[in-house]
Amino acid sequence: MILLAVSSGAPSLWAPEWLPRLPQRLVEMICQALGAPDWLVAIAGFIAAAATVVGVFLGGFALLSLIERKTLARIQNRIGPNRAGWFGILQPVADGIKMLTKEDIVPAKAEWLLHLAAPILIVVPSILALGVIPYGREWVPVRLELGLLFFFAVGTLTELAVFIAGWASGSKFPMLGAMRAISQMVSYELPLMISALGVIMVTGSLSLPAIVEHQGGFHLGFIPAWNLFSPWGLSAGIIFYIASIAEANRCPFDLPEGESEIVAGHMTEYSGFKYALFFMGEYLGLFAISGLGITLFLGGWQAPLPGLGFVPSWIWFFAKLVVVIMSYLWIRGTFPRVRIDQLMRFAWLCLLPMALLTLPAAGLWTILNRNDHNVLAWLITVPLLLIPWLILTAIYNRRLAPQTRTYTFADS
Amino acid sequence: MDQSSNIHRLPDPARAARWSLPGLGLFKGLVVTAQNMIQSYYRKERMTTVQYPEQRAPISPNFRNFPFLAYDGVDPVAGLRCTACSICEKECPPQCIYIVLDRDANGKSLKRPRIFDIDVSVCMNCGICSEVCPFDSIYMDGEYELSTDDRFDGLLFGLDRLAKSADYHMKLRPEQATEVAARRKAEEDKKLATQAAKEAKAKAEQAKKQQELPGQHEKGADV
Amino acid sequence: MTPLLILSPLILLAALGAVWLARPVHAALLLALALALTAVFYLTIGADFIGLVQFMVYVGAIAVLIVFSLLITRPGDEAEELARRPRSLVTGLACTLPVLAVLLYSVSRSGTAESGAADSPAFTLEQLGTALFTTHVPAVMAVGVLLTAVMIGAALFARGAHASSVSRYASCVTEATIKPPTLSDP
Amino acid sequence: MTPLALLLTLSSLLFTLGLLAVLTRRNAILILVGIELMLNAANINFIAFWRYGPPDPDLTGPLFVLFSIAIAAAEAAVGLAIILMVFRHTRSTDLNRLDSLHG
Repeated sequence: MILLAVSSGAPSLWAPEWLPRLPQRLVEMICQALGAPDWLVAIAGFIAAAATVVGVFLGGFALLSLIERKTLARIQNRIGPNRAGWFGILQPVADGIKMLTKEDIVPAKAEWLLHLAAPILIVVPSILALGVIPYGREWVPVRLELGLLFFFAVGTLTELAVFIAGWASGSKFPMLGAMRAISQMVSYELPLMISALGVIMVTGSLSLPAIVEHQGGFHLGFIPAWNLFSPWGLSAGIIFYIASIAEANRCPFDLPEGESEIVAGHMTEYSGFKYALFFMGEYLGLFAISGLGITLFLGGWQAPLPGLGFVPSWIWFFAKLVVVIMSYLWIRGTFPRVRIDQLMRFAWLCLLPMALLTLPAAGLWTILNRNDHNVLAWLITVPLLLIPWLILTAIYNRRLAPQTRTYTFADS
Repeated sequence: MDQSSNIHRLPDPARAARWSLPGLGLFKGLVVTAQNMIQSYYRKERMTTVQYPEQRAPISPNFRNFPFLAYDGVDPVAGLRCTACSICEKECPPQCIYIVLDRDANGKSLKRPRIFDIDVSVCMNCGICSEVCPFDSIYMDGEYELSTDDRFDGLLFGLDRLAKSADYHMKLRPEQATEVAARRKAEEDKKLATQAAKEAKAKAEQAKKQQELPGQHEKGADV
Repeated sequence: MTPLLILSPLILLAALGAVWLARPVHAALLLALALALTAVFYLTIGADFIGLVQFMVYVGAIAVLIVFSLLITRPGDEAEELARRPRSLVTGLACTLPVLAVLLYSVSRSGTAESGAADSPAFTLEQLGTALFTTHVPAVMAVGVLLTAVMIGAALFARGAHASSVSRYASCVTEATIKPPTLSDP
Repeated sequence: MTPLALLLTLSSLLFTLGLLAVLTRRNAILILVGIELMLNAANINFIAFWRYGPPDPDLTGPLFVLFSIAIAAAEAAVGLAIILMVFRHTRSTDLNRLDSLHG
């Protein structure tokens, strides 16, 4: 397979590519016109850039909360919210007003400081993580050399925040939910990170913009050179996708907040604005982890077909984001919640070994491709990943297959 | 041995799952939900919900809510079937029915209720009153929009709210109402027939007595 | 220097809380705070990679592990802990103050020997990786072996416990099993 | 006071606090907290000498911290696993109750 490096158009400087950075430029220009010192201009511009990202994703959060309800309703042959505004478009506003006007309850046995800190600690890492993702060719809020490491490092804070939420509420259901959440997050963080390691090995950098740029170009002129379209990348991408569902606490891995079992998990004792913060943190985390998945495996802002370079790159990113988020909704509408032992066994005995296998595959892929043994790379890595996967699924089908039902009285 | 044949057996899931293509079941589920989602936009019969205040789903004939009192004809007072016999009042488990018999000035029963109250905040929709009523008077209603902001008087239904015409019953639950109407008609006819027969008999006897003892006319007719 | 002056009292306060507070969960959370602040400090002086790794491992893994095992185990009696604190504090201080004195003495002697490298350049990831996999390969392999051994060891601990609890459960079940009543002919 | 001296003082104090925790706490998990504090103090020393000490082109300081963090993670995992095993036996994490030889 020959990598035909078809450049996806020269860096276009026309307006749409710069649109997301317009607020920053405007603020900087205004500050300069007012005669502010350079450091102030820089800070103001930075705040404007951060506000752009936060604004975009808060809008996305509001929209997603509506779209999720509409989509789930359609999947269940219902209509969904359609009363507030045209096609229910004002439903998020109504929800927000409802949330904000609710009484803020702190249980008598709660520790008020930690109880207050938990929702904030949930939201902050998600926003921090959103800051390092490259949304477009020109639109990278913070260019960090260690972007991926930063993403995972702040992501770990969520676990502690969930624990604080569960423990500080001073009640049983939050505690149980927090224990479930922590064990689930710790288990799924491992395959998540390890499947991302393969990308780092191939790219040779922890910088997210560099990872996206490395996925530019097309195989055979039309297959985009995304990491997903390689044996190790497909394997790692699937593992990353499953683990990211679990990290985002979404169905079918939404045990920490399983409504039918433990009320709302660690959020049980929260109400009003704090509950809304949890909700927001969860959705922002979903955006962040899908954005990272797109960056790592789906080529970030790269166009999916050659000749589409004239479309602003950030539109591609958000189109991919919409597709990934819709797939989450689809899965949520389809699958029932798994049991806790199934969840753990799946993480440690299936996802983790497969994630570890992607590392040698990615290494071999890099070495062989560097020496132009492209066909050999396919021939080696595909069986390397496929055979263990088939063995694992065979074992799983045997071990997890439902038992043949025996009837105590009827069969005797 | 024969018992096992009564059990409806599904295909053995263990054997089915053992060598299936990995992930095939998940894929099938995804296809089902995708079909649901797409078809819900163009196949109206899929949608089970209605836009409630504007549209209403037709209620089933078996739907039973709080009781009402049936009356014949057009006048809810004169046509009321209820005779204030108080059987329903006594049978009502939560004792939500309150009946006062109407009497004339002499204290003689008029065989109709002066007060018939049902406290629907107490009523539990069991339908026992309807089952025990010997006069085909009390039936379970189909009305469900009963919310009110007055939880005392607004939930205490008097005769004015309870009395509903037999036509309403026919509309609400045609099968039952037809049967009741037929039975009542038969009973009415029978009663009329008996009365006619009685009258004819009485007339005949009278004529006979008149022939025998012309002077005892008044006495014989009185019996 | 400024971040150091701001951060070091905070780190010390958090560490003091971790040592002092009677409620175990508070102590563990303050430990996490102290370690996170240390990570922030690493970030401010240019050791980005170390700071992020410190954050990820200490806050994301170790603090969570400690907190989680605090949840699983029964917390001790706080009142008892507080009651015996003066006595244990005297013993503890008697042992630690000499250590502190020695440390501070050696610091006062060595702290003056600074080579004035006020802005030593931050290392790149490539430098670190090269150093790690050329001169320090044996150490990397040793750590790898250690981590593997730890993983297997922890798994064995967990597995052993699981097996024993399962067998205990199974014995309970067999003791309590009710024999199905025999179907008698009518 | 130079940054190096300040950092060394900080790490000495942290080390002493960790030692104090190890000596005065009875809960085994909190003793582990003290050990983590001591390890962290040592790490601060390494970073301080790398940053403010003599030039260090081989990056020995950061590398040592990296290894130290890895070992701290391993130590915490094994330590907590042992503590949990002990807890399973004695229903307590109080180290003062671990003075009998029969489990």
